[in-house]
Amino acid sequence: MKITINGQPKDFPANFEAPLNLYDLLAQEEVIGMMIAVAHNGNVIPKGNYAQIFLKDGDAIEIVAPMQGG
Amino acid sequence: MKITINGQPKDFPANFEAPLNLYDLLAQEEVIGMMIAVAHNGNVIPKGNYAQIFLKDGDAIEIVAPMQGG
Amino acid sequence: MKITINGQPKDFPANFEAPLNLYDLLAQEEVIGMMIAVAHNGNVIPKGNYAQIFLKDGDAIEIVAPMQGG
Amino acid sequence: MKITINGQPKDFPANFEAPLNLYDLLAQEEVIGMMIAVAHNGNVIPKGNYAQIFLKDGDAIEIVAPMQGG
Amino acid sequence: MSLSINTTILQSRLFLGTAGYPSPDTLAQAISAAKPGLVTVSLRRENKAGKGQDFWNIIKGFNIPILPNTAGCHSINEAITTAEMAREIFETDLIKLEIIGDDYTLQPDPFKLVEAAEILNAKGFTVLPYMTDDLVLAEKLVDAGCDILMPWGAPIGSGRGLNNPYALKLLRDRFPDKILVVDAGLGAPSHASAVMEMGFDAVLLNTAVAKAGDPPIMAGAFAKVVEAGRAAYLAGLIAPQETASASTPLIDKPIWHQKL
Amino acid sequence: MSLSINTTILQSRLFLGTAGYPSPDTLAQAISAAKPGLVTVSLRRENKAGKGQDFWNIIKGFNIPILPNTAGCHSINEAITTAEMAREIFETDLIKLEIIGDDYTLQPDPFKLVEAAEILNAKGFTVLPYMTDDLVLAEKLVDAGCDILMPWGAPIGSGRGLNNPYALKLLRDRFPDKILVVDAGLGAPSHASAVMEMGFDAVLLNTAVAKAGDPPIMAGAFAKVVEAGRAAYLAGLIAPQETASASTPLIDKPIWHQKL
Amino acid sequence: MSLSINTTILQSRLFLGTAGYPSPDTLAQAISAAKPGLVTVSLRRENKAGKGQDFWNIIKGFNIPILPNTAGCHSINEAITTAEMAREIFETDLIKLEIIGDDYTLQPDPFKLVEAAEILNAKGFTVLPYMTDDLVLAEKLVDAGCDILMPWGAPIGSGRGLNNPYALKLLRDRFPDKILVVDAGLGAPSHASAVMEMGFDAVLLNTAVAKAGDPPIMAGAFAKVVEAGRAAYLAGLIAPQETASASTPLIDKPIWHQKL
Amino acid sequence: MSLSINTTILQSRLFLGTAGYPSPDTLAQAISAAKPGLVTVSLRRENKAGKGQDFWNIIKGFNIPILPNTAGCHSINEAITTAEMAREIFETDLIKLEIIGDDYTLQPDPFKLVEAAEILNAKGFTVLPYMTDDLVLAEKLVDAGCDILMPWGAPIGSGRGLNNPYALKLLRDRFPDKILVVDAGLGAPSHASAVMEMGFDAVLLNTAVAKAGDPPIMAGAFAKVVEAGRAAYLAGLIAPQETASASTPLIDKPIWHQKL
Repeated sequence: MKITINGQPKDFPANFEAPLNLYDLLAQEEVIGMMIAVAHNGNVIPKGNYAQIFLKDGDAIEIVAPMQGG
Repeated sequence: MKITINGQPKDFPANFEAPLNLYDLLAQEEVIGMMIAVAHNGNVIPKGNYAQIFLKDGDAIEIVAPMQGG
Repeated sequence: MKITINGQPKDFPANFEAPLNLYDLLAQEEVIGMMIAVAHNGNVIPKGNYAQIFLKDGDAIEIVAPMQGG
Repeated sequence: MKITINGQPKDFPANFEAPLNLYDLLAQEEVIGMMIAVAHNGNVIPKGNYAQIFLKDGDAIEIVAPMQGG
Repeated sequence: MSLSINTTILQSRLFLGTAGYPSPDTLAQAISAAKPGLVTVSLRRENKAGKGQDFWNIIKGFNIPILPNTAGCHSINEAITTAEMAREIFETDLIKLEIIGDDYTLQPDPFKLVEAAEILNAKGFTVLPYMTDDLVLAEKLVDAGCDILMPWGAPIGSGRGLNNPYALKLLRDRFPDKILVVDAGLGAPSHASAVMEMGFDAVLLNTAVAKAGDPPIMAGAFAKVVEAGRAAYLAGLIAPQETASASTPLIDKPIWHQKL
Repeated sequence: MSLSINTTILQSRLFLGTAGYPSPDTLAQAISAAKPGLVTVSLRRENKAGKGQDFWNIIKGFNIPILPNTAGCHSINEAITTAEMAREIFETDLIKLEIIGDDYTLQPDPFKLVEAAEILNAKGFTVLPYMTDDLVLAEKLVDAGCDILMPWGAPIGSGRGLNNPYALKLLRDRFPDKILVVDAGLGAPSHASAVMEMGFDAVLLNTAVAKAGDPPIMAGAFAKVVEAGRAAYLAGLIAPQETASASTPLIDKPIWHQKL
Repeated sequence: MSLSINTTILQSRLFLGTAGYPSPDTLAQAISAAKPGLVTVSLRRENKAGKGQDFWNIIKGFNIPILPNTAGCHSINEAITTAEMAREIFETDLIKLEIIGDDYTLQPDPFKLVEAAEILNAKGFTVLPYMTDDLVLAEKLVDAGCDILMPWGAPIGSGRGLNNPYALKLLRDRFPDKILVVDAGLGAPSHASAVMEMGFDAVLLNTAVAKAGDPPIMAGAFAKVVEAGRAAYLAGLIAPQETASASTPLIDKPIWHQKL
Repeated sequence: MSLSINTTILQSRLFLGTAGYPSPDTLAQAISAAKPGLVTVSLRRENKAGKGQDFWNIIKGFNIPILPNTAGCHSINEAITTAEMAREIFETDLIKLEIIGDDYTLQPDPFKLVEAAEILNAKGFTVLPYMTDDLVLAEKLVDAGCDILMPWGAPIGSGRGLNNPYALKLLRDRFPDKILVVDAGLGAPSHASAVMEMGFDAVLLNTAVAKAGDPPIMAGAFAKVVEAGRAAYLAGLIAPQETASASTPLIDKPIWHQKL
């Protein structure tokens, strides 16, 4: 299935026994443990809830971190 | 019947053969011929149409004229 | 003899054996030991030299002290 | 004899019967009739007096005219 | 070149208010002296006493295009009804849209201004909004159909001049094709000249003339500077320099100048 | 009322410099447009080529009183000799006394100015000193016999306007009976108007016109604002307020105004 | 007395931006020198490279309350989503609401600002709107639930100081009980001091420090003047006078003073 | 780096006057708070009542270098005698040379100033002339042997700030190696900061502190801004821009920013 991460579409094998959850995706993206916030299809997902969000084809994920600002 | 003219309520004999029209009222008010504009219940009435507007109890008439302005 | 002190004329007995010197006058004025500067007929007299200045009739003495200033 | 005109030294034949006067010099310089003022050794010479000023070796003549100014 | 609104050519880039003059005569003399491009007027209730008629008799004689205002309006509806009554009475599409947003500064309400402007433009008015100097507001008013904008110089009647020349310059730069008029707050001819030197199309004022020691003379003075300020803008002003540069050339100086 | 110097009535309160114009024609057109009260001129060396004559032929035709200057002088003697040559050639007692105290700002030298003014006044000149805005200097020049003072607005040719309005206002207050002229530094008509609004008697400028995009039009613009600024001063300007005050009265407002 | 937002006591009335420093070290030194009451930060996309983490490691060490901004947002939705992401990541309700209304001046959009502020206040944010100096806008933002207002001094990064001190004074007078912060446009410590002398509660700046020749020293300088300007406001400034008044008294002067 | 005069290192670039405080205690607290580099004092007639002694007992305890002034002097002789008395009493060569040229503005007399400075320098004084902002005057005072110049910001006690920043900037540019101090006319810390940001070496004030609501707090505030303004000057201020430039970078913005 296709999931767009920060604007880049990416392919993931669909696995119907163990559907991909957001936590696993972030783990694959190697951003777990970072100071980040994540939006799933435009909804902000609290840190604790990543594992409860199951992803499906066409989902869009945004991962953001702090940046300098004025 | 009661008609409010520039905020002042005024009594007029109701005459069912010849109902009062706006022109006659303005005539009674002695403002015909003046540089004025008239609103009937908040609607601006073109100069030419005064006679076509028949008044009923509770109507509100505003008569305005030019004034100094900045 | 007349000596003017800060604009006020003052009379002093002339004593020809022991003519009045500036130090004695300042002592009589009770300003010795104060933080002051003294002018004798418009000339500034160094602290140490008061006793060497002998006064004569008509002399003018100015005694000044610090004052607030901007 | 040498006469300096507006800073430029110039030679004139000395003629002892008819010594050179300022008017003749200005005439030779072709400025007569112009809107000018003339200084002879730093002294301003009124228009009317040019012929009365006799020149001698080493004299300095300044001839000025109007110019744009602010 | 004269300024035109719609197809009407205006005889001057000074627009003059008619309020607050010591007497009707003084008002008349001030108008005569100013020969304004527009005169602003307002509306009042009328009765047989005909108070408003005397005023109108003064104004109409001048044959100058009328700019009715919506002064004193706090709501969009007030402003619209006033505008419609004004159009009916003065037979003009021009309306100076004024919606008070604050009673102490009499500053325009940017929010109601945009809504009212949209409605009035839709009703076929030529809207001259009295506005703040806010660029985004200006863009919204243009989007709402306004071809003329009237930012303030300072609060009405304050005579302070230009509180924010930077903002006004910016409006001129960003709306080269709109008619820009500085309305309100000017106190002295030098203020009006500065506005015109920036390239504004016109100036609207009232108090600076009406409350002057001698209104007619002041009116004439403003008329002159508005014209002169416009001419200066078109002629091209010199740019200010940090340092001096001699005007009188230093050539062919006589000898005594070398004696230094 | 016109300004007079000695017994000469001046046709304008704008005095115009003749230097730095793109061409003699432009200069002539600028003078025609400005109709100045005085035109300033300077002196150069002359020879049979007659360079100075062509310039003079332009100026003399206008029949405007001439104000010769001592531009470029650094010493008292230079200034005095220049003044005497100027009096001889132009047959006028008027002299704009200019003694440079600094070559970068071309600012007047207050010290030499006073000495030179004393000497020239004693020689019967009518001295118009180009000065800074220093009050004590002004008093000394008046003591030296000057009835006319010409403080700067800003350095010559800078076009900056008024660097120190406070000092200029003070001069006006303290010398109500002297002729005060702001000379140099002005760049825009609004600057000239501001000067006249303060009650100054006249304005002298050159670069703001000569270096404008279109000098004749700019000359006309300055002439207008100087007149208007003077009129405004006499008419009485309104005083600036911190707060607003409605121009349009809020009486007899129609009903929709009560719908708040 | 220190400034508090909600229940947090701020260690300074200077709020400092973290953008545009020559290096991370300089940023860290500037924060150390300024000891700001708040530091502003923004959001970027993150990936395994962890670019954002390095920046965060600098900031978090200082233990200073974070003020996330919505810089770069043009729409209400962008601003809201950004605010929610910021709240999630920084665990703070504070949000500097910034909605660009014009790409050249980066000026805030007054219209979107009000709508967005309403929504964010409803969602429990403490909204610090970056706004123009418009009084009516201020009233609407207060009505929308804002207890803190951040009017600009001048366009972001311009370093111009205060384009319209009159409007800022007015905001202070009209909102005595709100927290007012001047945000953007300041270039020099004297600007910041002037803001505090007017009675503003704090100053937010970034470019004036980040782009200074020596950012840490400049940061310290701004911190000092903000404190001093506040103290001066509380101590009570003297009122400017038109005329002079001697500081040194003229009593008991020695005789040579009478020799006049 | 600290400022030194002759070989004395001053602890601050703020010089403080001692006149016009509500009470001797307040004066003492103000000095404690300001820790000024110099304190200015004057002279009065003394008698056995010892009025001057009490004042002196307050001052001497602080061990701060004394700057005696010649306040109230109208003539060169007065100034010289006062200076000599001051040197005798305070055992310092420093003298603030003040010769009044006008009783209303208390402005310095440029002419007497130069003469008196020459004489006092010849007598071995270190002369700190209180002067106008005139460049030519400054050159003459330097020629007269002054290494320190103290131009005014505005008339004494007026609290107006800087009447002519252009002239002050020019003095700084033209005398990079002299000690330049702005003396008189400052009213607010922002004024003092602006002076220091221009690169002046120090600030002298009195009324702005003495007549403040709370003089000691105001004294501390001025001390801080003078330090900060100096630091900012050395750190290098950003240059003001006409337009805006984003502080927050617009890179890697999340998707909702593309939803435009």
